[in-house]
Amino acid sequence: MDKTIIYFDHAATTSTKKEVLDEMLPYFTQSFGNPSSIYNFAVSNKNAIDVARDQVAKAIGADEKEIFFTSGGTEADNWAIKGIAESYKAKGNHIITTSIEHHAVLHTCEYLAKNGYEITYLPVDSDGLINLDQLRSAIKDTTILITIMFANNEIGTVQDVEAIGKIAKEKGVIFHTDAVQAVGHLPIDVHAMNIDLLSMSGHKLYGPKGTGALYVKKGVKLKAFMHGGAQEKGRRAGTENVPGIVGLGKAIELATNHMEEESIRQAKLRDYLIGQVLDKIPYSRLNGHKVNRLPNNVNFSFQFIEGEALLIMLDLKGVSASSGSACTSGSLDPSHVLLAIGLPHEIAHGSLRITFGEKSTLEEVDYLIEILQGIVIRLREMSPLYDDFLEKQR
Amino acid sequence: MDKTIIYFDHAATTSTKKEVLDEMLPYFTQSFGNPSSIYNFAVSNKNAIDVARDQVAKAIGADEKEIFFTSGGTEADNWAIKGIAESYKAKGNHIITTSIEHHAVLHTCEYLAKNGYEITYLPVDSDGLINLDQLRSAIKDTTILITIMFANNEIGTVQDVEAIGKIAKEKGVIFHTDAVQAVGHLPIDVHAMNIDLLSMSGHKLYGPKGTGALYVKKGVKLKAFMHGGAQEKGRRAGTENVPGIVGLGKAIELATNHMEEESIRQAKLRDYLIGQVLDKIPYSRLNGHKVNRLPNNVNFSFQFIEGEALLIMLDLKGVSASSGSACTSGSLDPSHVLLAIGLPHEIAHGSLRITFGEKSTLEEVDYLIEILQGIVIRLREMSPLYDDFLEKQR
Amino acid sequence: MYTEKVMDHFSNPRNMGEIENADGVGTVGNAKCGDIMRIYLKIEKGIVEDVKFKTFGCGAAIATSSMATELVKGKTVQEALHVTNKAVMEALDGLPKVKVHCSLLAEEALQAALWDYAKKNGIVIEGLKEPKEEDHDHELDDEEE
Amino acid sequence: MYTEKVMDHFSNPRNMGEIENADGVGTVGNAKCGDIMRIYLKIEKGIVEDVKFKTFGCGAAIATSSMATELVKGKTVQEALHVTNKAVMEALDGLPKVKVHCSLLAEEALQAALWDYAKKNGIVIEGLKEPKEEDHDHELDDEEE
Ligand SMILES: Cc1ncc(COP(=O)(O)O)c(C=O)c1O
Ligand SMILES: Cc1ncc(COP(=O)(O)O)c(C=O)c1O
Repeated sequence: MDKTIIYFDHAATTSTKKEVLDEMLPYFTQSFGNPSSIYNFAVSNKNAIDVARDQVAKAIGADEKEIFFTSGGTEADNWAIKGIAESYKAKGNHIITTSIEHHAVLHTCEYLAKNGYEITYLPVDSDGLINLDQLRSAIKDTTILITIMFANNEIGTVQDVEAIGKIAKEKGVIFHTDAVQAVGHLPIDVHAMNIDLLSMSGHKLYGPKGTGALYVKKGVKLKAFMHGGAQEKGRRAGTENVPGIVGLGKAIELATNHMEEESIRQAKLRDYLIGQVLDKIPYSRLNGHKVNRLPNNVNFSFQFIEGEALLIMLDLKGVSASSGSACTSGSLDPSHVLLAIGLPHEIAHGSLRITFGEKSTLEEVDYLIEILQGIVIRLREMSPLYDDFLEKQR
Repeated sequence: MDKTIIYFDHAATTSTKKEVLDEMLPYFTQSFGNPSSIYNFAVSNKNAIDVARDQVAKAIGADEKEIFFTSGGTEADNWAIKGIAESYKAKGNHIITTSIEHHAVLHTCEYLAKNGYEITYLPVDSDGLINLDQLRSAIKDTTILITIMFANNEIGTVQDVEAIGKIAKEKGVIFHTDAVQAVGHLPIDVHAMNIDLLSMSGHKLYGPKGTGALYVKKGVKLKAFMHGGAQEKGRRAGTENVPGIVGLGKAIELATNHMEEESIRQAKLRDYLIGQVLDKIPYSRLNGHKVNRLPNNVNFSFQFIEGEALLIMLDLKGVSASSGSACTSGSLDPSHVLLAIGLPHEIAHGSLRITFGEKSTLEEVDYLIEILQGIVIRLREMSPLYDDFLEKQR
Repeated sequence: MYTEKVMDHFSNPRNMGEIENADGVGTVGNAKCGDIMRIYLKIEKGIVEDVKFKTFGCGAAIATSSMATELVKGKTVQEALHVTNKAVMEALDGLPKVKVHCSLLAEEALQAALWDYAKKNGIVIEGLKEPKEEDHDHELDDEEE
Repeated sequence: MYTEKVMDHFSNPRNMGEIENADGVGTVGNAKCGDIMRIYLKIEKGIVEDVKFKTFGCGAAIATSSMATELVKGKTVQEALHVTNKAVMEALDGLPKVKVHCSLLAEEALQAALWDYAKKNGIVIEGLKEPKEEDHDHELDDEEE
C-alpha cells in the first residue's frame, strides 16, 4: 500500500496481515493436498483446518464442532437464513429482521419474501437501535427466525444482542446474528448471549478475502446450502480453501488477542474525531449511537453536500474513506440505513464513514480533520442547497 | 511438498504454481482495497479482476461479460443448476443429467428432486459414455436443463460435448457442463460447442483453492444464488476474493498456454502406464474410455482387493493416489461412477485412480508400476475372495 | 473510475458560482436522487455571454455541470440548445454507465435555464420544450435480465 | 487418519494366512460393503492354539483382523468369546468413527468361527449366539440431524 495513503476504510476491508499470510503460504505450494484424501501428505491439511476451527470457535465462545467454513460473510448470511427458512418451514414462515441489515441479509430476506415467507422489518430509532418490546411483540407462532445484526457496518451501532438472545430463547425462536463487523472488535460469547447462528468474514479482521464462517449451535437443524462432497461434515460441500481457512483462523486469533487494547485505543481516536468535527464543521451530525458503537466507526452527515464528491476530494488528498452515499454502491438510492434512522434524503446523501484500523494514528486523524473542513466549505460553495438555505436564513 | 513423495492425485487438487502465487501476493498485503470502493487505491483491484475475467473468458472462447467468479467448482455447479431451475420454472421442471456426475451436480439434482423437479439420470455404457439417442429422446416439453459433465473426474471419460450441445440447441434446451476436470486439459470453445453454462475450479489447474467461475452465455436468465451486494453485476454477491480471482486468471492462462504440449506428454505417460499394468498385473482392468479420455487420467480395478488398503500401501511407499473406493469419501458405498459403468460391487471397491500433473515423469511411472505389482500380490494373498476364486479355478 | 477530463473538471470546475440578476436560471434534479443542478445564463443579443452553475451531487454531476457551461459559453441560444448530454459526455471522454444520468441532468438544467430566459423575455425558442417536473425514476438495468 | 498401532497391524499383519483343516472357520461381511473377513481357529482342549485370518477390506479391516487374532491366541474358548469389538479398538488405540464397523466385523468373524467349531463338535458354548446372515446396513450418521 502506498505509504502516503491514509486508509480509513477498515470496515470495507482490511489488508491481510503479514503474520496471517505467512501462516497461509505453505498451504499454496507445499502442503497443498486435498484434505479429503487419505494419504499422509494430505492429512496435515485436515489438521490445519481443525486448528483454524478451534481458533474461530474460541473467539466467540463456541465449540469447534459448531463452526463451518464458508466463502465469506455473504455466504454465511445466505446459508443461515435460507437454511433455517427451509429447515423449519413446517413450523412457520415468519422471519424477523431489521431495516438496517447488510444487503447480504436484506436481499436474502427479500428473496424469501418472494418465495412465500413473511418478513417483519423492525424499525430502529434515530440512534439505530431496535426496540426490544417491538421485537417481543413481533414474534408470533409462525416465527422461525430472528436475524439481527450485531453491529451495523455503516453507522456502527451495536445492538443489545444479549437482550435479543434472551427474548429469542424465551420465545423459542432461533436467533441468527450477522457479526461480520463485530467479531474481533467486541467481546462475543455465543452461549452466554443465546446466539444460535453467527456469521463472520475474514477480510474484515486482517484475514484473507473469500473466507468466512458460520457458527451453528449444536442441535439447530440447518439444511445444506452448497450441495456436493462430504466436506464440513456434509453440511458445506466444496474442496476446502485450506490457505484461506488457515488465514481466517490465525487472523481471528490475533484480532481477539489484540481486541481489548485496540478497542480502547481506537475508541479514543473515534471520540476525538467526533468531538473535533462536530465542533469545527457546522451543520454536521454524527450518525449512529454515541456509546453503543463500534470502537472503530465514525459516521457523519454534512448538510448540503453529496457524499461521493466528498470522498473523491478526500481521495485526491490521500484519504481513503467511504460513504453511505448512493454512488458508492452503484445504486442511486441513498443508504437504507441512514434513511432508517430518519435522515431526510438530501442529508442521507451527504454522509462520510471513517473506520479505523490497527495502524491508524492520531496524526492521521488530525490531518483528516484539517482537510475535511476545507473540503466541506468548498462543496458547500458549489451547492445550490446551501444557497437556498442561506437565503432562508436572511 | 516432500521431495520424496510422488504425487499422482492431480484430479483431487494441484499445488498453486509459484508464478500464480506471485501474481496473487500483492493483493493480500498491499493492493488490498475493496473493489467496490471508489477511491483510487481500490480501483486497481477492480482492474485486476477484469484482467482475470478476460483470462478466464479467453480460455474457453467466451466473452468476458459472460464470466462470473465463484468460490469453487461446487458453487458454480450449485448456482448453475439451482439458478436455471428457478429461473425457468415457468417453462418446466424437468432436468436431464447423467449417473456419473460429480456429487456437486448429483446432490444438487437430488435436492431439486425433493423440491418438485423431475430428474432424468441418463445411464452410461461400459466406457462411461452417454448415448446421444437416449439423450435426444429424454428431452420433453418440460425439459429446462441438460447438465452433463465434460470429463469425468474418476474414470476420465470425455463426453462428445459438441454433439450434446448441438442436440440441446436444436431442442432449445439450456446446456450446462461441469468442466472442472476439462478446463486446461482439453480444448474448449463454448460458442462452437453450444454450451450455455460451464463450471470451472481453480485448484484443479494450479490455481488457488476456493476459487472458481461460472460461464453464463449472454441472454441466459440465471437467478442469483448468493444474495447481497452488487458485485459481479449483481449476480453474485460478496466481497470479491481479489487474490484468488487473480490467481485463477493467471492459472487458467498458464494452463491453456501449456495445454497442447502437456496433454500430449501426459497422454503418453498414461498410455504407457495402462499398457504396462494391464500386461503385468493379472485380473486388472482399465476403467473409462480408452481414447476419449482425459490425458492425465488412469483408472484401474484390481480384482479381489480393496482400494483403501491399496492406497495406504502406496502411501507407505511414497505414492499419493486416489480410489473410487468407498472409504476415501467417508461413505461406505463404492463409487457411483464405477457402478454406473457396470462393475460389480466387489470390483468397484478395488479401484485405483492415478492422475498426472505437469511435473509427473516417466521415472515416477516406472516406480509406480514396480511397487504396484508387489502390493497387489500382497493384498491378494490376504484376500479371502482371491482364495475362493483360486478354489473355483481348480 | 472517472476519465482524466472528468477529474479535471471536478477538481477545477469552470464557471462555478452564480450570476446576479441572471437572464435565465434553471434548476433540475432533486435531493432524493442526490443531484441538483442550477444553471445561470447571461444572454445578450441571443448570445450566451456568461454562464455559471451550482451543483449538489457526485463527481460526475459537478464535472458535467462544468463541462456543459464551458460548451455553451459564447454560443447562440440556438446553438446552446444543441448542447446535448451526448456532447457533454463526449467532451469529458465518457462517463461510467451509472453516471450517464448526470449528463442528462446537465442538458436538462441548461434547457430549463433557456426556458426561463425565453419566458421572462416573452420569446419562443424553436425546438425548446417546457421542462417537465423531474421525478424521473433512476431505474437500474436489471442485470438478471 | 489411523493410529500407529493400526498402521503397524496393517503393515505387518499378525496371523495372516489360513489353517488347513481348521477346527472352526467363520466368514462375515460382504463384497458390497467392501469388507470380508475370514477367521480360522485351531482349538485344542478348549484353548485357541492357533488362529489365522484372511481379509478383503480397508486398512482398518486388516488391522482389526490382525489384532483380533492376536487377542484370542492362547485364550480359552470362553475367554475368546469376550474379545469384543471394543477390546479390539482399545488395543489399537482407537479407530476413526467411520471405521468402527470394521471392529464389529472382527468380533463377528471370531464368533462365527467359534460357532462353526461348536457345531462341528456338537458342543454348546455358553453365551454364543448363532451368527446372523450379514447384510447389516452401514448407515451413516445424518450429520444434518
Ligand atoms: C455487516 C456485514 N455483513 C455481511 C458482509 C458481507 O461479507 P463478505 O464481504 O465477506 O461477503 C459485510 C461486508 O461486506 C458486512 O459489513
Ligand atoms: C468434476 C468435478 N466437479 C466439481 C468439483 C468440485 O469443485 P470444487 O472442489 O472446486 O468445489 C470437482 C472437484 O472436486 C470435480 O472433479
